[in-house]
Amino acid sequence: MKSREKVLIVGGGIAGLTTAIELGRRGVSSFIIEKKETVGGRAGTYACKAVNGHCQKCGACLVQDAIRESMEMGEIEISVKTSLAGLDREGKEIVARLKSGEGETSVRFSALVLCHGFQPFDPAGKPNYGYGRIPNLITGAELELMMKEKGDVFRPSDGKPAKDMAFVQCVGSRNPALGRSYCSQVCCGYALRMARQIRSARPSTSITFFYMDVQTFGRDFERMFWEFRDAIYWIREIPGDFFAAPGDRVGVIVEDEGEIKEMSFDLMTLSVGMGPSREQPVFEEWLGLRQGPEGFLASPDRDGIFVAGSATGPMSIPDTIVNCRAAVTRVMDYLEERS
Amino acid sequence: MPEFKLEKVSSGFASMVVQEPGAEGIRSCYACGTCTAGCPVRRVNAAYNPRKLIRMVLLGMQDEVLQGKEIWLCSSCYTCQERCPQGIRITETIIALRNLAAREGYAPSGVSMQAKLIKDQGRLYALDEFDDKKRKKAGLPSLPSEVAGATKLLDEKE
Amino acid sequence: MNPLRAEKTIAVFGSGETARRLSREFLDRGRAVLLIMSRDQDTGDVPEGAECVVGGELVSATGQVGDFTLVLRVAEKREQHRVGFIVLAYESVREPVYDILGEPAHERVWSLSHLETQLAEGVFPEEYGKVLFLDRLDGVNSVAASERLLKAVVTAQEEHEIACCLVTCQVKVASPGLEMLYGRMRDGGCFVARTDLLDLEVNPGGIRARFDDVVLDDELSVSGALLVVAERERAAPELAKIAEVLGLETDHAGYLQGDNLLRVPCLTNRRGVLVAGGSGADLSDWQRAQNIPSVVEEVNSLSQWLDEVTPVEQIIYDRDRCATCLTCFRVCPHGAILFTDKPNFLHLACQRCGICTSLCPNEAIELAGFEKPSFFERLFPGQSGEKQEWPAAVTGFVCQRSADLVRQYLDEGDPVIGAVRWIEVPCAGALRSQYVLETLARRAEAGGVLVVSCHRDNCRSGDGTIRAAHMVQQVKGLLNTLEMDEGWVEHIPLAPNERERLHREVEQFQARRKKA
Amino acid sequence: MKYALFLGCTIPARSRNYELSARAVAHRLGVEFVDIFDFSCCGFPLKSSDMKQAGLLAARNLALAESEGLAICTLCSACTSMLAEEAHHLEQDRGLLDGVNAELNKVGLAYKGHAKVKHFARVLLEDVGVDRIRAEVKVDLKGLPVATHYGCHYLKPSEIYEGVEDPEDPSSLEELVNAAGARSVEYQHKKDCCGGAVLVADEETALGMAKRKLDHVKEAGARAMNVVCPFCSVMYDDNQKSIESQFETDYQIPVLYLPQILGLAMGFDRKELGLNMNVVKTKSLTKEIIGEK
Repeated sequence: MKSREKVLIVGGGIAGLTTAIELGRRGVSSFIIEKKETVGGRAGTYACKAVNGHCQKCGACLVQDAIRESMEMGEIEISVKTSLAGLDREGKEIVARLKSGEGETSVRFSALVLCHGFQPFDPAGKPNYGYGRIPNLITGAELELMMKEKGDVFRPSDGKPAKDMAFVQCVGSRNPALGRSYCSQVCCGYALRMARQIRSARPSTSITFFYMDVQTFGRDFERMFWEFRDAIYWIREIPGDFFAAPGDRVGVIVEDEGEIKEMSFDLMTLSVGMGPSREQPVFEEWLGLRQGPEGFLASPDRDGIFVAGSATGPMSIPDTIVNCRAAVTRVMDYLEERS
Repeated sequence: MPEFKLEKVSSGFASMVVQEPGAEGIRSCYACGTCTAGCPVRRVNAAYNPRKLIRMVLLGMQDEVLQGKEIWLCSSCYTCQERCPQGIRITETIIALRNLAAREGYAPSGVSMQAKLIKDQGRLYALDEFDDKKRKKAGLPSLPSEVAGATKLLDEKE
Repeated sequence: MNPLRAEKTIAVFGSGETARRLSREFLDRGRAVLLIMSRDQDTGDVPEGAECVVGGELVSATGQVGDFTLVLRVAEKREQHRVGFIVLAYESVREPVYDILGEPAHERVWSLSHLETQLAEGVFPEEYGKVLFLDRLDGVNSVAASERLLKAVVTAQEEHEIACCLVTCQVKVASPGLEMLYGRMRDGGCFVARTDLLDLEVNPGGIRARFDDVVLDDELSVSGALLVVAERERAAPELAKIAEVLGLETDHAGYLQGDNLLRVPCLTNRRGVLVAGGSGADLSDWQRAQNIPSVVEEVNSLSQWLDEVTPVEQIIYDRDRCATCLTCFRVCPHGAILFTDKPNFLHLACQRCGICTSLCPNEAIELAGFEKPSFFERLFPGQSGEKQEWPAAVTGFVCQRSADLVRQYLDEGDPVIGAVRWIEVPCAGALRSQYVLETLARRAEAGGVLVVSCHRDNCRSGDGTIRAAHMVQQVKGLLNTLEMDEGWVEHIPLAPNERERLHREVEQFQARRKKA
Repeated sequence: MKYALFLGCTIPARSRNYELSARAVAHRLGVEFVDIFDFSCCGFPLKSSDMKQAGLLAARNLALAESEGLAICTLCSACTSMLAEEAHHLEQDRGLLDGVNAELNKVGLAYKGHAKVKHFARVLLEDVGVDRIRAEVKVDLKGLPVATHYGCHYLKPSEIYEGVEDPEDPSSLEELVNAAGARSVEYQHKKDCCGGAVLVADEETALGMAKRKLDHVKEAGARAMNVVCPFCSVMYDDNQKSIESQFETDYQIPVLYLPQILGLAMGFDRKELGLNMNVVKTKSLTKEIIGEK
């Protein structure tokens, strides 16, 4: 039954695409608006984490599958470089003012699913990290991009491979003082997978991991954990002071095995966590949405307004897919009730 | 090797410390180590470790904490308090522990001597005539050697 | 083909909370449900309106999505049921982590489940009010197990004023709300020690735990009245038998969802056979809350697809060449071949991977759209048969998941990728060594063959990648025996988002070929 | 711009050079200081033994300034944080305010809760402004490399200073030093503490902390240090000699108070800025800048 319903999906990342595909499989057409030039969102920029031809279950490639599937589906219309100028409800319909190159148009939809995703934590929010000031101190997202484009890890300062590198975990996560009382769930995942990939590409690279608790991630974490447990030097402390050490190295002072040590690394990655997207306050205002306990949006699931994916909280790519498919069940229930 | 009864752990001494203003939040410490990593005293003296101090309080190690010299090594520079992800007021907690220790007479001599001076003359350093002469010579206004109002206030409080 | 009379009933296996809630969700949406519960489970409240079979054991299942025939043995009697979908919703099984203690039986040592029931029924003995919680010390505790443990400690503290200490290796908080729960636990006075080595003394008076406390940098000993041991999740015992009967992949821990990333969220390697709750993985509360609706969603979408699809021949079968050797039946990753006296190809179940066509010894079967003549046609356009010198092109076989990458490069006119003649195959596992050898036979000096597949555990058709890798090894072996350079052919496992790596690998292959 | 000048205990007795240069520079820049002779110790050294009494002393000083209708301008960072912290607590906690007033009434004082406390450097930055200071510069410091030591209580705890400056990324003192024509030098561990408060308990640790910074300051090629707290001056200036002998190092880095640096640029002479009282000789440095005067 090809229904004449039409759902507005805000955000063309993995969440928006999955929601559109699932609605399409149920015969409901959807209109995705994406503010950037291409779809795929942040997850689309992540590198494949396979090691010697073995998938490490990170889910980054699922974005490409979703893009391909959405292109093949007639029910899905995608409009890039398009953003929202306004949203409100009229009777049973959602009225959206869309803004794109050609100007502003007002369009009616039967339902709205917000999939605007998350905002990675900007380490400038913690100046004692010295991000932006100290060379060769990058974020997890930047390391992902480097691995994707170059397939190897180099020091941004001089382009040389990093002999020794370190990861600092819980940057902007598990931090009630910053109003972020949650674990971003994905950082141990991406950091340890990349560490494993780097070690397999260049076994001589020594990798240190500053952490509090290693979080379980994805399927067969146990096997992965055993394999890289001995390949990594673990220090159960989050450093306080970062400084530029000689040779464009990143220095930290930490206590390790009861001793205070000044360590420095060719390259250091801040595993930044996930935070509410910058668009969230706007949607809260337009639609009177309220936040969940962790500061992300709670999906109202009524009056045709739904929120899905990492806009509702930190989650991995596979969990985002599961969350969106579950959300579509609620959207379909609403549409069927409504008609 | 310290030996604890579970019912003693984080009750007893910990509950007493949590009553002190500034020390309310110590239980939420999850030992991330940022305080110790950033502590300027820790870099010079291995005996001082704020993370360990808080843990000893939670474990109820009252004597080791109050009679130990560690709590007096803190330079109250607030670095740990500024950075604590759990928002624990660590510097104020150390000061609270010092108050508890001082009440039981464990404060180092220097600290109690300073307190006595202030209570007796309202100033840490007395300003005798020689000081006053130097101030006049430098064209600075002379100041009373004692501040009666302050010493009276503190006597009332005693 | 007459329009398909798809069966609407949904068979739900399992008797725990997941199976019941799932049945109710289907019934609320007007679907017929056949609930198959194992014997020893208390049937409790069977969702009203569901046909229920107690103590049914699945003996065989034939057919495909929309038309499965299940044979159940119920108390030595066999029952046959026709259903449209099969959902396996067994709860995972909890197993206390007694490794540290050796023998578990001791009245001062409880499993977490035992504590939960004692607290729930309010029969917790007062003098046990000082509990030491012991988590796994190998650091691989799951989020779900950690969630249950944190909840138990908070309940013990807040509702029963029990003094608690938790000894664990890694505290797992990677699920919504867990970090706050862990905070509440500490604020409630729970002392948390993190160690991977522990010495335990269990005596009538209580228990004593000794361990190195990293923060104190000293040995620490804590004694309490009771030791509660965390639990690890195990796949339900029934799953192994069911997996065998239904021909399902299982993952390293025995769950029914396989390690393949493409089985998100509730899929198995067979279309229409779904996994829910603890049968798929050890789910946290949050994941469980998403899981049930996503199973409902998958059944609804498949039902809609069945209503609208007109089945079409996927496999072209030549009865005369077939030696009924069952190879196709054995290798089909999707349970899409039913063997009676000959292979019957279930076209709704077939996911067009083509692996059966490549392994059929007599080439009796071909995949519609990839028949040999047209396949050869695309391989050697206008060349039907005679040998001819071939331009110095490298030939690249690429599976459909990564074909898009190639098309993008070709549209951009990329010289490196453009210098290769690409052939899209449904799955790299569908490539016969014969095609590769045929291409090599017509080689020119700088020619060569690339086989691009997915990564292992990332192929929609299960072991397509492994078969492709074997085939390439086989060809290399042949080249070796012919004292020819093995470098003629190379296998590249690649994910559909490794655009830059494809370019690097092809460039390196071409460089090697030029040197050789 | 009229402030009650709060000198505390160390400055009048041990750091008259800080007081002299501050009064001279303030006067030149139009900031009027009023001396309240009844001011007592701010209470900071009392915190370790009895927070309540320390707070009471601070409240008394706040009440005195409030009764004169004047905001307080402090020179010592420790006094600044003690007074500001007490004012902050009293503002937030009604019960605490009533308790304090109960004690103050016994000595005929009362505190309504509106006192304002500002460190002299803040007054220069916010009330006077960098442009006015630059206008007063008469002597070219020829980009003298100066390593600024912020110390701790000038910035922290940041909540009592309503986030006026981020303690992890401070720049205010360096702005003032640059305005005077000197060149602020970047050096490692700029935010480290001088160790002053540890002196009373463990001298070796305190000197060890000061030594670390002196090493980094020397490494960065600074020819003078800039401090805004007599505690820090005690560690870097008074104790520089003993650090050199105990750790076998050599610094000879003059340690100047901020108003001394500004004063030099404004043309004041050594005596007016009390540069003769600095422990580490400043003669050769000032000779280079203002000749023999």
